Amino acid sequence: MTSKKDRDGETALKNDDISPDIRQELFRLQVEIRDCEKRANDLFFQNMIKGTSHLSLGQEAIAAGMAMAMQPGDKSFCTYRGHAHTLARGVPMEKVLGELMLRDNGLMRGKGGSMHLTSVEHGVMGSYAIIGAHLPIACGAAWRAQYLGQDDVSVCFFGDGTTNIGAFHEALNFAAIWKLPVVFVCENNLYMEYTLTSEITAVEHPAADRASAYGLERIVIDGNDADVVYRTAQAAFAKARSGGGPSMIECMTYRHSGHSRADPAKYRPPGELERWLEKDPIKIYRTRLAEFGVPEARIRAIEEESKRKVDEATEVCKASPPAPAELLTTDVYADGGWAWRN
Amino acid sequence: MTSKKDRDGETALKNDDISPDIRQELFRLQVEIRDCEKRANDLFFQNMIKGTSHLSLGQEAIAAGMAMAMQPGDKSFCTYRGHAHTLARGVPMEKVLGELMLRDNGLMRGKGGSMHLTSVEHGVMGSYAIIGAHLPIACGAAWRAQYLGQDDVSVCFFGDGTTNIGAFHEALNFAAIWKLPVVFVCENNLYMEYTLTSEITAVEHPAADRASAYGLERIVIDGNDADVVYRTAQAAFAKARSGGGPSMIECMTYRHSGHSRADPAKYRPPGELERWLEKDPIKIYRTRLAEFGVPEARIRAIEEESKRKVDEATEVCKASPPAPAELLTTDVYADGGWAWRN
Amino acid sequence: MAELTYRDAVARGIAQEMERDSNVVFLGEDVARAGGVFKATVGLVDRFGPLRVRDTPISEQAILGAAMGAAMTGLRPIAEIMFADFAAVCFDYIANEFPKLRYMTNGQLGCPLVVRTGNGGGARFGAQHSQSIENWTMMIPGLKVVAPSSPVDVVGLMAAAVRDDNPVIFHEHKSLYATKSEVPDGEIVDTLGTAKILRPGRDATILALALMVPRALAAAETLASEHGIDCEVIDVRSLVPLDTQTILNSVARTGRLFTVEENPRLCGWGAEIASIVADEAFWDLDGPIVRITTPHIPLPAADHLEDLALPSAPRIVERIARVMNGARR
Amino acid sequence: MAELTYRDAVARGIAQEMERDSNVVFLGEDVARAGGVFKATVGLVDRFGPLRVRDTPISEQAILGAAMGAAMTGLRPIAEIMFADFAAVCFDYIANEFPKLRYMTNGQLGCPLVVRTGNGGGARFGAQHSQSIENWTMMIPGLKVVAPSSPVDVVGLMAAAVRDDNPVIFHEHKSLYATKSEVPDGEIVDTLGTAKILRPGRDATILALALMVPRALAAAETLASEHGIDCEVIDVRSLVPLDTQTILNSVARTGRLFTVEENPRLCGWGAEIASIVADEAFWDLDGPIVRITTPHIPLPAADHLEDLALPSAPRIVERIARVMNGARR
Ligand SMILES: Cc1ncc(C[n+]2csc(CCOP(=O)(O)OP(=O)(O)O)c2C)c(N)n1
Ligand SMILES: Cc1ncc(C[n+]2csc(CCOP(=O)(O)OP(=O)(O)O)c2C)c(N)n1
Ligand SMILES: [Mg+2]
Ligand SMILES: [Mg+2]
Repeated sequence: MTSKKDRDGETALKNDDISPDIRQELFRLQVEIRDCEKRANDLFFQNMIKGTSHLSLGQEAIAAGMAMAMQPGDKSFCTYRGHAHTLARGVPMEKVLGELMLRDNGLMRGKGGSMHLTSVEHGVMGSYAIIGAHLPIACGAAWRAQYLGQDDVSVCFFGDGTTNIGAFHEALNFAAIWKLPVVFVCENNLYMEYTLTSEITAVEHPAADRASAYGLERIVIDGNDADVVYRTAQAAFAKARSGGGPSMIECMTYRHSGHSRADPAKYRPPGELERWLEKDPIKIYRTRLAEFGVPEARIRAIEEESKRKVDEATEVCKASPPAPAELLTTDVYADGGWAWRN
Repeated sequence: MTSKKDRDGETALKNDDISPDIRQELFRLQVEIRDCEKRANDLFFQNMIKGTSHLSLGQEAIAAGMAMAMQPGDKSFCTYRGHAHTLARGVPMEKVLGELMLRDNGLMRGKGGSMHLTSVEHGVMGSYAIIGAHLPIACGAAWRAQYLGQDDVSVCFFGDGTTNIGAFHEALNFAAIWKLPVVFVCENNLYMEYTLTSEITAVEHPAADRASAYGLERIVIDGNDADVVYRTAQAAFAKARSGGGPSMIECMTYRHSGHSRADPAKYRPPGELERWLEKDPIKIYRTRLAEFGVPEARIRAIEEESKRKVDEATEVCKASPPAPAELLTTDVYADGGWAWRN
Repeated sequence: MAELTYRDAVARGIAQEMERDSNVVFLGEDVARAGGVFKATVGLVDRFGPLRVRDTPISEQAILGAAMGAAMTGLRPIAEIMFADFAAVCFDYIANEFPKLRYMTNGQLGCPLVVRTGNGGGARFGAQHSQSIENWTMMIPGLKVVAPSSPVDVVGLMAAAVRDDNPVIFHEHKSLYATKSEVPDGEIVDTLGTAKILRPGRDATILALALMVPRALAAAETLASEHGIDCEVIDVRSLVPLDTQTILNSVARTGRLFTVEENPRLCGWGAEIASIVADEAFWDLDGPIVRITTPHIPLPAADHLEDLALPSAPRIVERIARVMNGARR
Repeated sequence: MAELTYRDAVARGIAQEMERDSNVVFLGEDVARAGGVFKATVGLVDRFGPLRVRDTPISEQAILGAAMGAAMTGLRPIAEIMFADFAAVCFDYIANEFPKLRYMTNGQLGCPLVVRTGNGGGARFGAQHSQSIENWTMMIPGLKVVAPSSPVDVVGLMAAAVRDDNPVIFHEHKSLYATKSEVPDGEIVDTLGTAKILRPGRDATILALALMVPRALAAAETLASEHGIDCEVIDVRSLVPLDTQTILNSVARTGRLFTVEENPRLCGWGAEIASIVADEAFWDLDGPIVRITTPHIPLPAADHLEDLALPSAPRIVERIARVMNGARR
């Protein structure tokens, strides 16, 4: 077993900075996210999923690396492209797929839908569908931790296109001045919906090149290498937990599918997808495991277990009814109902 | 007559880069703004001005230097602290004071009030009272110039505190990507209303230290030296006119009075005002004129003429009635009326 | 005369106006190269070029602010706010800037622009992408507000909106984009502030808007055939200016008023109209004014729940039949 | 029992709750060291320290977003939006985030926070600093909305708002800050969703809110003494939840309804109530429902024009007298 050079070209790190167990977990998470997202994709085309849905195919290393570095109690704030981050925190697939299918067994029994996955028990504090809104919200959760002397970190995921909206700016400044234990994770997959972010952004790295505007360190990493993500996350979380304040991490990645269900992604230049498929995070990681001596049989077992889980979850969802009609008017207000009058 | 060193410590510039006529104009503008603002202050305490009002006492060099570098047709976008910029574009004092006094002779006949001074004929395209809103608006005016091939520049004035609101971020990025002929002028007077901007901002120079986030040059200048402002403005406007895109200029300055009429400014540390009074832009500029050989009698004449103008304008305003009641419902819609129904 | 979708009518209306006036420009997220996320602006950039049809960053405040600055100084911008719900992130322009500019400057400046929004529910997009926000805009003095229900109205009202010297909020309904009907050839210019009686009737007046119009019409047919209640159906079309004449005249004839509103109940457009009628046509009324609205809740994502939330033709029928029968007691 | 200004009542209400619960925190622009631009929060930072009472940058989205994140995870934040008009720059939180969180998450998360705003006109601040925005918030499902008119209500409703597990928008009226009245000593906790009959009357019901309450009361006295019209005046106090019982019961007794609204007319709170009454109490009504509102215009800065715009006691008297006399014909 030889020591490996990181993809980002940094000094070689010995294998033992990440334990074999963790490496296998990182692999398992990525594979499960991939399989679950692929299943979601299939279910669309079988018309079992209504509405919209935004997949993280190709971006699994970020979700896996970040979640693996989190501790129980840490809080994830996601976007509409949040299935991966939700699964990565340990939420059962059937709860996620059930919500995508808008069934009673879904995380929110179909009331929220694919853009709003939430599982408080797993630290997934909501998925937000208005661009930028959750950056200040994550600051607030971090402020609570700071105020109460709790040591959890709030982690906020968003895309490259999100860096041009006002709330981004307000949140970053806010986090910096209050030294909040929040980590901002920009998943730079090059595109907003259909437009290249580089065409409508004044700087090359839309997050990292703005870090200095908030007194933060400029961090750009290979978001397709789960080890790199994991190590960077660990450092940022440790800093946050020790009172060192916020970090912003820009992870370079690529989505293999279109923006959402409705998008065949025809706007991509020829060859772009192919180049990125070579950097497929799961391919990279599978090779890595093998290089570090994980037996092929073990790798296969993880892969097969994942497929089995997805199949099982799918069956559970298919068998689940839609939520009862009464749910329409529950939980508008804290008393459980929706009464706006007496 | 010796050559002078600029306050910002740059290489000495010979006197002839700014003509004596322009220098006297710069002085005249500053003095007139000062006198008019002081009169506004007096009129408050005589209860002749209702509502609020935000003075630029101490910040006159920015208004004068910028306006002097503008050409007819250039557009000014101001804030509630916009009297100085309005006067600097040549708007008669009585129109400004009349509006502050909410009389019929005011710029908007009292309908807008002190926070919304507008004189389209002088290129003053409005004063905006919601922090940050006018930065995108100025971008739009610049976009029109670019689209129609017109060569005017849009100049947008705002304060240090304004740099932390979302619209600032969106506007700067927008201006940069479209290479718009717009110049953003941050008047850094250290305070938002009553809070030091440095206490709630992640970087020392709230505008300039963020310029790089939009691919712009970092520019911080002495905002109390009209020559420095004028030179910097000329360069930025020339760049804008020649298709070079936007600039952001952070001008260091200080307001001698409180934030608004209601504010005695008790929150200032002792000695701060006194230190800045030594850097009073008008004091600096008066000395400069003398050093460059402008006779004391000429300086005096400017000063006296200014006082006379203010007195005259005040009398006109005092004699002006309030607007007729019919004005209440005019100009809501483009047909001149307010009908929302048939 | 050709069949056109509501979606294609948007592009046609915009194109008609861009053809006519080179000062008309169009901007928004993914509107140019991609033709809009609802594909309602396909082809415009090819026809008018990337300087007139511009893709923007995700910066709704900059989009509306830039539209305003351009409008103030001579252009006639059309700006897209992709989902109407996102009006909330740029609401300052809608509530505080566009509509107050002319008044505050005593008429020195105007703001002739159009903001198009993808409004309304039915697409299972959940609470943050499905709202009917007509009342967010109707409540603000200085705006004009329209919400067409058919392709021909889309073209004609778009033209009227672009030619209007005021800021006009143009609410397109997401769930109507795929609907089709005949649209005459040639230039079409409609008039803001005019409601349309789509079905005359004697017993009751039903007011509807956008997606609720076809549902109200369907309900009226059922009410006539199955309940013997003959309803007049009015497509309100324009909330500001509001065609109170057509509405009041109708109520004077029928004596009964129902509104069918997609918005959650409180302070919906129907409330305003109900209050006008309860004042000015009180003595014409033969019974209560009844509003049929989405319940006052956020919208659920699940299809069966969303269908329960928005007023449906059967719900309209059921409610009106019950009330009208009660009224005859 | 002591005389207290409405302004001081704000600080007292907040202090009462901060004293009780260390999870109550307070943030906003210039609220701590400076005590707020309306001086309504003077002394709080000295009493509770700069970690609980925090000055923020001019970042309204961050203020409300941070309040929400803190509320979701255990704190009970109070956030100030200095002038109500600025709600437009952070409207996403008010319209799309706070009120939908609980519903979208199927009850997993809640958002127990209070947003205080300096609402309303009368201070000659012009169109962007004088608006009455109650309806901007009333129209959004999932919010609670209150607008007190007196010092004692400020204290009691503030306490109720802080203790409520929902997002509550608390509209303080700028032109009431200097008003004074007796407030009992000791803890005061009021109930959201309750209107108050401030003056019983037989002939007509007048509904008012905030600054319009003292004007409606003054008008009622004149109507009684000079026109022999005996009006019941109800302070609505809470728009959501809405005390429809008190309102409907009153209309059942008087047979006539007037609303006095500071908001520009379209889609004001009075429209909603008018529509409820025109439906549910139609047979109780003896004549038209009449709304007295600010005309549907932006507000002018000039004092004499602003005074003409907002409903005044004489205008209320004039209108009600005219309508009631007409009704008796
Ligand atoms: C305020 C707002 N504007 C626009 C949208 C529509 N929208 C949804 S996703 C998206 C692109 C976001 O791009 P990016 O931040 O890069 O995230 P990605 O989808 O690539 O993960 C846009 C424009 C939105 N949801 N909210
Ligand atoms: C969106 C918004 N938030 C808050 C305010 C209230 N306000 C008016 S002026 C001001 C301070 C602005 O500070 P700065 O930008 O430094 O300008 P200065 O007044 O110092 O010229 C604030 C907070 C506002 N007008 N708009
Ligand atoms: Mg992206
Ligand atoms: Mg300042």
